[in-house]
Amino acid sequence: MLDELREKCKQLLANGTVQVVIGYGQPAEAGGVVPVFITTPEDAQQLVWNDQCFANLTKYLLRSEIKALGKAAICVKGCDERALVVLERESQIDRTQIVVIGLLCDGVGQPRLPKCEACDVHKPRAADVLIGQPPADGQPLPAEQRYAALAAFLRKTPEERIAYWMAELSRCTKCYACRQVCPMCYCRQCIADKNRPVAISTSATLKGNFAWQITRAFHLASRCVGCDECSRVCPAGIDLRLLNLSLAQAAEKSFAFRAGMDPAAEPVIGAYREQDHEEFIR
Amino acid sequence: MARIGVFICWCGENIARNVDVERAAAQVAELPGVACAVAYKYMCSDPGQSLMRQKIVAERLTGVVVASCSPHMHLRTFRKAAAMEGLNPYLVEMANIREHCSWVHHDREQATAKAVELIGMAVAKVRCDHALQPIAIPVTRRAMVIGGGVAGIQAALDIADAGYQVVLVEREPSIGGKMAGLSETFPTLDCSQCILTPRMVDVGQHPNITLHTYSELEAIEGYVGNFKATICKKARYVDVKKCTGCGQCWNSCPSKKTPSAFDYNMGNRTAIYVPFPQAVPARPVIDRNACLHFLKGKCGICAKKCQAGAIRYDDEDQLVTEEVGAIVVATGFRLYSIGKEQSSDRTTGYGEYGYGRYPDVIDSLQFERLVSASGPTSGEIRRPSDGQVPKTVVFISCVGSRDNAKGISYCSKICCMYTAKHTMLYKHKVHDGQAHVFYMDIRSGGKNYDEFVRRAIEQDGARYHRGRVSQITEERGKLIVRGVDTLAGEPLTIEADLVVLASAMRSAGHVEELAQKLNVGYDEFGFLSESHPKLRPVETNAAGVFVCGACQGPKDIPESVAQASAAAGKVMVMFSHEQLTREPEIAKVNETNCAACFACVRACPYNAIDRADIRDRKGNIIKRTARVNQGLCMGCGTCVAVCPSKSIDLEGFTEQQVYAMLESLV
Amino acid sequence: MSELLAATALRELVGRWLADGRRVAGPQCAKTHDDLHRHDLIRYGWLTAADQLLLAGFIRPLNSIKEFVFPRHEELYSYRFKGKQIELLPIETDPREQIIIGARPCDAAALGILDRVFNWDFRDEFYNRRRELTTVVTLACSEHDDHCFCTSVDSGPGDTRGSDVLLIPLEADQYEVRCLTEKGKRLFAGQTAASTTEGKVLAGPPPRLDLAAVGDFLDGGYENPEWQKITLRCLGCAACAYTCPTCHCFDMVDEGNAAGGVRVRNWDACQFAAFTVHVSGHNPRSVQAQRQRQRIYHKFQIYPKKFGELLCTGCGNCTRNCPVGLGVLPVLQSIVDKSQKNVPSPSGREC
Amino acid sequence: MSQPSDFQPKIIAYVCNWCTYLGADLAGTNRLEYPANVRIIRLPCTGRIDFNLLVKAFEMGADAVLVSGCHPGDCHYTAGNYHARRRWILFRQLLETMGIDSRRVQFSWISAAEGKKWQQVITEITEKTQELGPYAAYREICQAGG
Repeated sequence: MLDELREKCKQLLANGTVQVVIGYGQPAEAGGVVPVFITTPEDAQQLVWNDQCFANLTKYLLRSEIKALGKAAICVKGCDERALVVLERESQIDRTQIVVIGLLCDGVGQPRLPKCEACDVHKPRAADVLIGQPPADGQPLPAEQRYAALAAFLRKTPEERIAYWMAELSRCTKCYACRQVCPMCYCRQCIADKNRPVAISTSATLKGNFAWQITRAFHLASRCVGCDECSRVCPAGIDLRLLNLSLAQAAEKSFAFRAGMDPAAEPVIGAYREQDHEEFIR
Repeated sequence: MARIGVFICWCGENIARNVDVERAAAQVAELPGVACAVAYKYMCSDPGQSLMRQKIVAERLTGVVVASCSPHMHLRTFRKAAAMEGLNPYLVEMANIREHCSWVHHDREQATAKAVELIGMAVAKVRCDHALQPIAIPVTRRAMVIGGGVAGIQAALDIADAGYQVVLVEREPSIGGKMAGLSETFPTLDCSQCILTPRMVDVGQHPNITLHTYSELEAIEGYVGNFKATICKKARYVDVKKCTGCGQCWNSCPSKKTPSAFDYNMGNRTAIYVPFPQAVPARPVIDRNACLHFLKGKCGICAKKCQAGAIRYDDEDQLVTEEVGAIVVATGFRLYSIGKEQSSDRTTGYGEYGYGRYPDVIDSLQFERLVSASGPTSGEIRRPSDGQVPKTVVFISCVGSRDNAKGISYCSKICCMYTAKHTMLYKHKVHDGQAHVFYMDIRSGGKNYDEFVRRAIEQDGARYHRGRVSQITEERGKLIVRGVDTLAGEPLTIEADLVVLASAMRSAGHVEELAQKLNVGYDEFGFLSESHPKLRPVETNAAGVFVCGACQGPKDIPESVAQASAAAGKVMVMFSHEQLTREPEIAKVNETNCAACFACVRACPYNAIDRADIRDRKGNIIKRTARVNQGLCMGCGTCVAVCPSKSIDLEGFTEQQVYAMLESLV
Repeated sequence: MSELLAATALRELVGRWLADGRRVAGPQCAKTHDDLHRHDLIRYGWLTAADQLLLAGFIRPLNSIKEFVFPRHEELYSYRFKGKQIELLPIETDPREQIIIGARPCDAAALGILDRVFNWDFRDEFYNRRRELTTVVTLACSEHDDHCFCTSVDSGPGDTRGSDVLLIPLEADQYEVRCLTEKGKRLFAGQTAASTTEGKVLAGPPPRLDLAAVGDFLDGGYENPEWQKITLRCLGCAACAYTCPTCHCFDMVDEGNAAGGVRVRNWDACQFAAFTVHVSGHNPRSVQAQRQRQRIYHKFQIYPKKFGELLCTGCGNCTRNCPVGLGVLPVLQSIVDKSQKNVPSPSGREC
Repeated sequence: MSQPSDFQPKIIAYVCNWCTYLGADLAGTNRLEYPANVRIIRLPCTGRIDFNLLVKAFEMGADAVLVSGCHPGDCHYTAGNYHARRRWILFRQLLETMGIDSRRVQFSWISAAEGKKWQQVITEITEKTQELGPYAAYREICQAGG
C-alpha cells in the first residue's frame, strides 16, 4: 500500500498534474508522523502511511502558504475526506483543482482513537485515487454505535454535566489549537478575536472558556465531520468530541443530516422546512 | 464625546401614574454620555417636539432618547422632528416605558426602576448609533407584465394608460388567456369575448405597450428598479410585420387535423393558424409538428398564397432583452388533470370518472367551448362521441378541490358559480334537457352570486344533489353515474349523456421555474406567494415583482381584474419617483473579513446577498466576498445570525448596539 | 553530608502544608472523571489532597509552572462607573504562601529567567508578589524522552536556577533534599534526616543541538528560505507558547459592562496571526514562517543578547504539545541541518 | 434549592419587532399586568437572534432568557423564524450536553394579537425562575478566575 502511494504521488508530480502532494511523513527530527509537503517526484519516497497518521490534512488546503505552492494532491482518510465535501459546499475549495488521494484506513492510534472505534467511513468515498484494498463491509454503523460515547456521557445528570465542563474547561488556556487544527475554522477573523463588540471574553477564565467552547461547537453545528482533531491536539486534554457529537447527533436526529456525507445534501443551517419540529416552543 | 438628550414623556397620567418620571429623569441624567434629561407632559405634542428640537440645538446633542410609548407608535415622529434640526434621524432611539412598563406594572417602585433600565438600554444603544442615509436606487420606469390573460391585460393597460412603457409577454400566439375561450360569464351572462376582445385590441394598439406573444421569459438579472429581462420569442415562421392577417394561408392549409388547444381538443385547426378569430395579434403561427413543409419537405402552399410574402420557413427562436423596473406576474391557471396521468406525485387524479377513456366525460373548460358561439360546434351542445344533443347532463363539482385524498386541500372558489352557469346555459339551449349537479357545498359569496345560483335551481330547473360521485361507467352509449345524495340518505344512479367535471384550478404549468427565476415564493400547489396576505396582497418578497390574477390563488374574473389594477397601482407608485428610497437599516458586509462561506447567501429570504469578487488593479481576484444588494435587503438580520465571524452586520441593530444594550443591564 | 526524606514522609509533609492553609501545586493526573479519553494526562495543578501528587512514572507534565506566578488571566485593577465619574479600585490578590512541589528543573529554571523579564526595566508587582510567596521544590529528573533537550541549552537535570529546594530521588523511596535558599530551608527545617548517602543527578539527554551552529545560522539566516519550508506545517496555535515555561507574552484588555469592569492581562502568543496586526490591517508578520522565525530568534538571539542566557530550558513541551510535531528542537535541528547542506543564495526569497 | 420568595429573577427577552414586540405592546394597551422582571431587547426578526446573545445574557447575570417571535408562517420577513427555529433545535442539544439549565431558556411564538399570551408567558417564566432560584451555576462560571 505504501509503495502504491509513493508511486502514485511520484507520477502525479512527475507528469505535472500537481505541484505539491500534501501527505504524511516521518522526518527524523519530528519524532513522529507529521504533515509533509512533497514538491518533487524523488521526495515522494518520504511519504508514509501507518496508524500514526492522525492529522486531517485538509486544513492545509485553506492555508495561503500551501495554496502558493500550486495545485495540490492531498492524502485523506475516510473521515478527513468528509471535510472536503463541507469545504466545497462552503466555497472554500474547488474540488476540480485538487487531486484527492484516498487512503483506506482501519483506524489510527495505539490503541485506536475513540473516533476510529465508531467509524463507518473507512473508505474515502469520493477520492480520485484510492490506495489500499477496499474492505468487505461498507455498511454505515447504526447511530447508537456512533454516538455511544455521547450517550454514556448524557447519562450523567445535568448538574454533573455542568460540573464536568467546569472542571474540564478550567484547564483551557485558549491556545486555540482546537481552532487552528480544525478544517472548518477558516474565518479570516475569528469571532473570538473580535473586540467591537467582545462577544467572547478573550480571557481564559471559565466564563471566557464556556463562551468560546459553546461558540466553537455551535459554529461547527452540522459542519463538523468528526475528524476529532480538536480533541486530539488539546494540550489540556479536554474532550471536545462530546460537544461535536452532540450537535452532530442533533443534526442527524432532527434533519437526517450527516456533515460531509452527501455533497448534494442541503446544509442544515441556512435552510429550513416548514415542518421542522418545535415541541419545545411554547 | 457623546451628548445625549433624554426626553421622558408623562403621556399625561399614562406613564406618570406608575413611573416617577422626574426621579427617572434625575437618575438617567447621571448616565455617562447623557447631556440632559427632561420630563414633559406630552412629548409627541407640538410643544413636546419643540422642546426636543430646542434642546438638540441648545445642548448640541449628538443623540436623542425619547422614553415614551412604543417605537411603532412614534419613532418616525421623533426622528422627523430631530431631522428638522439637522440631527440625523437614525440617532434617535426610543425607550418604551408605556406599553412595556407603566401600563403593565402597577408597583410604582418597580415600574420606575424598570423605566430607568429601559432608558439606560436606549442610551447605550444610541451611543453606538451612527448617522445613516436613506438608500437611493435609480428606477427604470418601464414595466414588464408576464401573462396576457385578463389580469395581465388589465395591468398592462392601467400602467400604459398612466403613461409608462409596458412590455407584455405571452406564451401563446395570442393574448386573451382563458377568458377568451369562455362562453358567457357569471353572474350577468354577458358574452366573454364581447367584453374581452375590445381590451385585447386596446393592448395591441396601445402606443405604450410592446407585445411579445409566443414568447417566454428566458432569464432575469438585476433587482428592483433595474431588471434586465431576456425574452425568448419562439419561431413563428411568419413575419408579423409583413403579415396582414388576411387569412389566405390558414384557409388554404391542407393540414387540418391538429386538435386545437384553444378548443381544448374539442375541435381541429390547421398547421398554420391563429388560435381564434379575434386573436391579438391577428397573425398566424406555423405548428412545425403539423406542417407538411416541415414534416415532409413539400407543400409550401401558404408561402405561395401569401401575397405579403410573410412566410419565413427559416425563422428561428430569437432572444430579446428588455430593461424594466417592475414586473407584474399574471400567469393564470390551468385545470387539475383529472385523468390517471399526473404531472406531480402529489395529486392522484380521478381514474374512476373515466376522463380520457369516455369521450363524453369532459372538463368544464371543454364545456365552455361547447356552449361558445365561436366554439367547434358553433354553440350547439353536441356531445363529442356521436354529436348527439345530450338530454341528461351531470355536472360534478369539486373534482380535485377540497379533496386531500386526491392531493388538493383548497377550494377552487369559482366552480360553484360556473357550474350553476353551465346548467343555465345548457337549459337555455336544450329546453327539454335535464341538468344534475353533484356538489359538496355551494359557495356563492359575492355580489349577485347567490341569486344567480338560486336562479339556476329555481328557474332553470337544475337538480342539485348534495353528495359525491363514486364511479362513472359507460353502458350502451350512456354514462352511468353512481353517486350518493346525502340529504336523501340514499345512493343515486343517473344515466347521463354527458358528464362535466368542475376540476380544480391549479397554477399554470412551469410557473415554479418562472418563480425561481424571479425569486418569488410559491406554495406546494405552485401558487405564487404574496408578501403579506392582508397588507401586501400584490407585492411579493422579491422587491419590484408583483402578482395578480389566478397565479396567486383561485379567483374569478372580477377579482383578477381588481387585483391586476392593484398591482398596476403599486407599479405606478414605484414609478412616481425617479429614485426608490429605501430604509438604510439593512445588512452590510465587512468585505475584508468575509471568509466567503456564503452561509448568508443561503439564509437570506430575499436573495439579497450576492457572491462578489474583489480584484486588484490588474483585474486579478484578490478575494471573494458576500455583498448585500441594497435594493433587495429588507433588514431582517438572518444573515448576521448565521455568519460565524460576524462579518455581516445589520445597521440599526449592529452587534455593538445589541451588546451595548445587554451590557447596560447590570 | 546530605539530608534525606522518605517518600511517604514527603507526602505527609505535603498534607501538612495543605492543612496549614498553604496552596500547593504539583504534577497530578488532570482528569477528575474516570470515563474520560486521556487518562495519562499529567499536568501541574493545585492539589487538594497529598495523594494527588505524582512524583514518578512520567517524563514531565504537559504544562509548565509559570502559570502559578504568571497566570494566564490576571486582573490588574478594576473600575467602576459612578455617574459620569470613573473610580479605579485595586485588586486584592491571594496572600497565601504557595509551594510548587515536583517541579522539573527545566520548569524551575524558567522562573529564574522570568524573574529578569518581570524586573529588568519595570518591577511587575503582580509577578513579584506571587513569586515572593512561592517556594519551588524541584525534583531532579530520572527519565527523559526524545523531546527533552535541556542538556543542549545550558540546562539539565541538575539545573538549580529558580529552585528553592532540589529533591534527588534515591533508591528505596527516598529523596535527598538539597535546600538551595532560605525559603527552602524553612520549608524543610526539621523534616529531614542527615545521612551520608548522596543522590546522583543524572546526565540527562544526550546533546541534540549544536548551539554554536544555531548561533552561526541565526546570525545570517534571517532571510533564509528554509524558514518557510521547515515551518510550513505550523498551524498557528499557541500550544507551544502556552505550555512553554519561558514564554511570557501577554495582552491587556478591559472587560466590563455599564457598571464597570476590570483591566486584565491575558497570555498572548507570537504564533497567532493577530499578535502583530496593526490597526490599519497591515500585518508585519504576515505568514506563519515569520512568526516561527520570530519565536526562535527571540529565544536564541534577541533575549540572549540582552540577558546573557537562552530563553529556553529544553523542556520539549513545545514539541510534545504541537499538533503537527514542530517545536524548538525540530525546527532548530532541521534549520541547522539544512543550512549546513545548502548555502542559501544571497537573493533568497524572504519568507 | 430553596430560595427566599422575594427573589427577583433577571429575565432577558429577545423578541422580534413585528410580532412579539407588538404582542407586548398589545398587552400594554390592554393593561394586562405582569411581573416587572423582564427586559426586552428588540431585534427585527428572530432570524437575527444569535446563540451568542443567549450566552451573553447569562454572562450578564440573567436567570432566564426568553426568545420569542412570529408564529410559523407569520414572519414579517417570510422565513426568519424558520431559520431561527432550526438553530434552536441544534442549540438546545448543545446546552443539554453542557448541562446548562434548559429550563432557563424559553422559546415561544407570540403574535401581535397575543397580548394575553405575552402576559401569560412572562408570568410563567418569572414564577418558574423564582422557583428555580438564581442561576448559581452560571454565576459561578462567570466569577471563577483564570
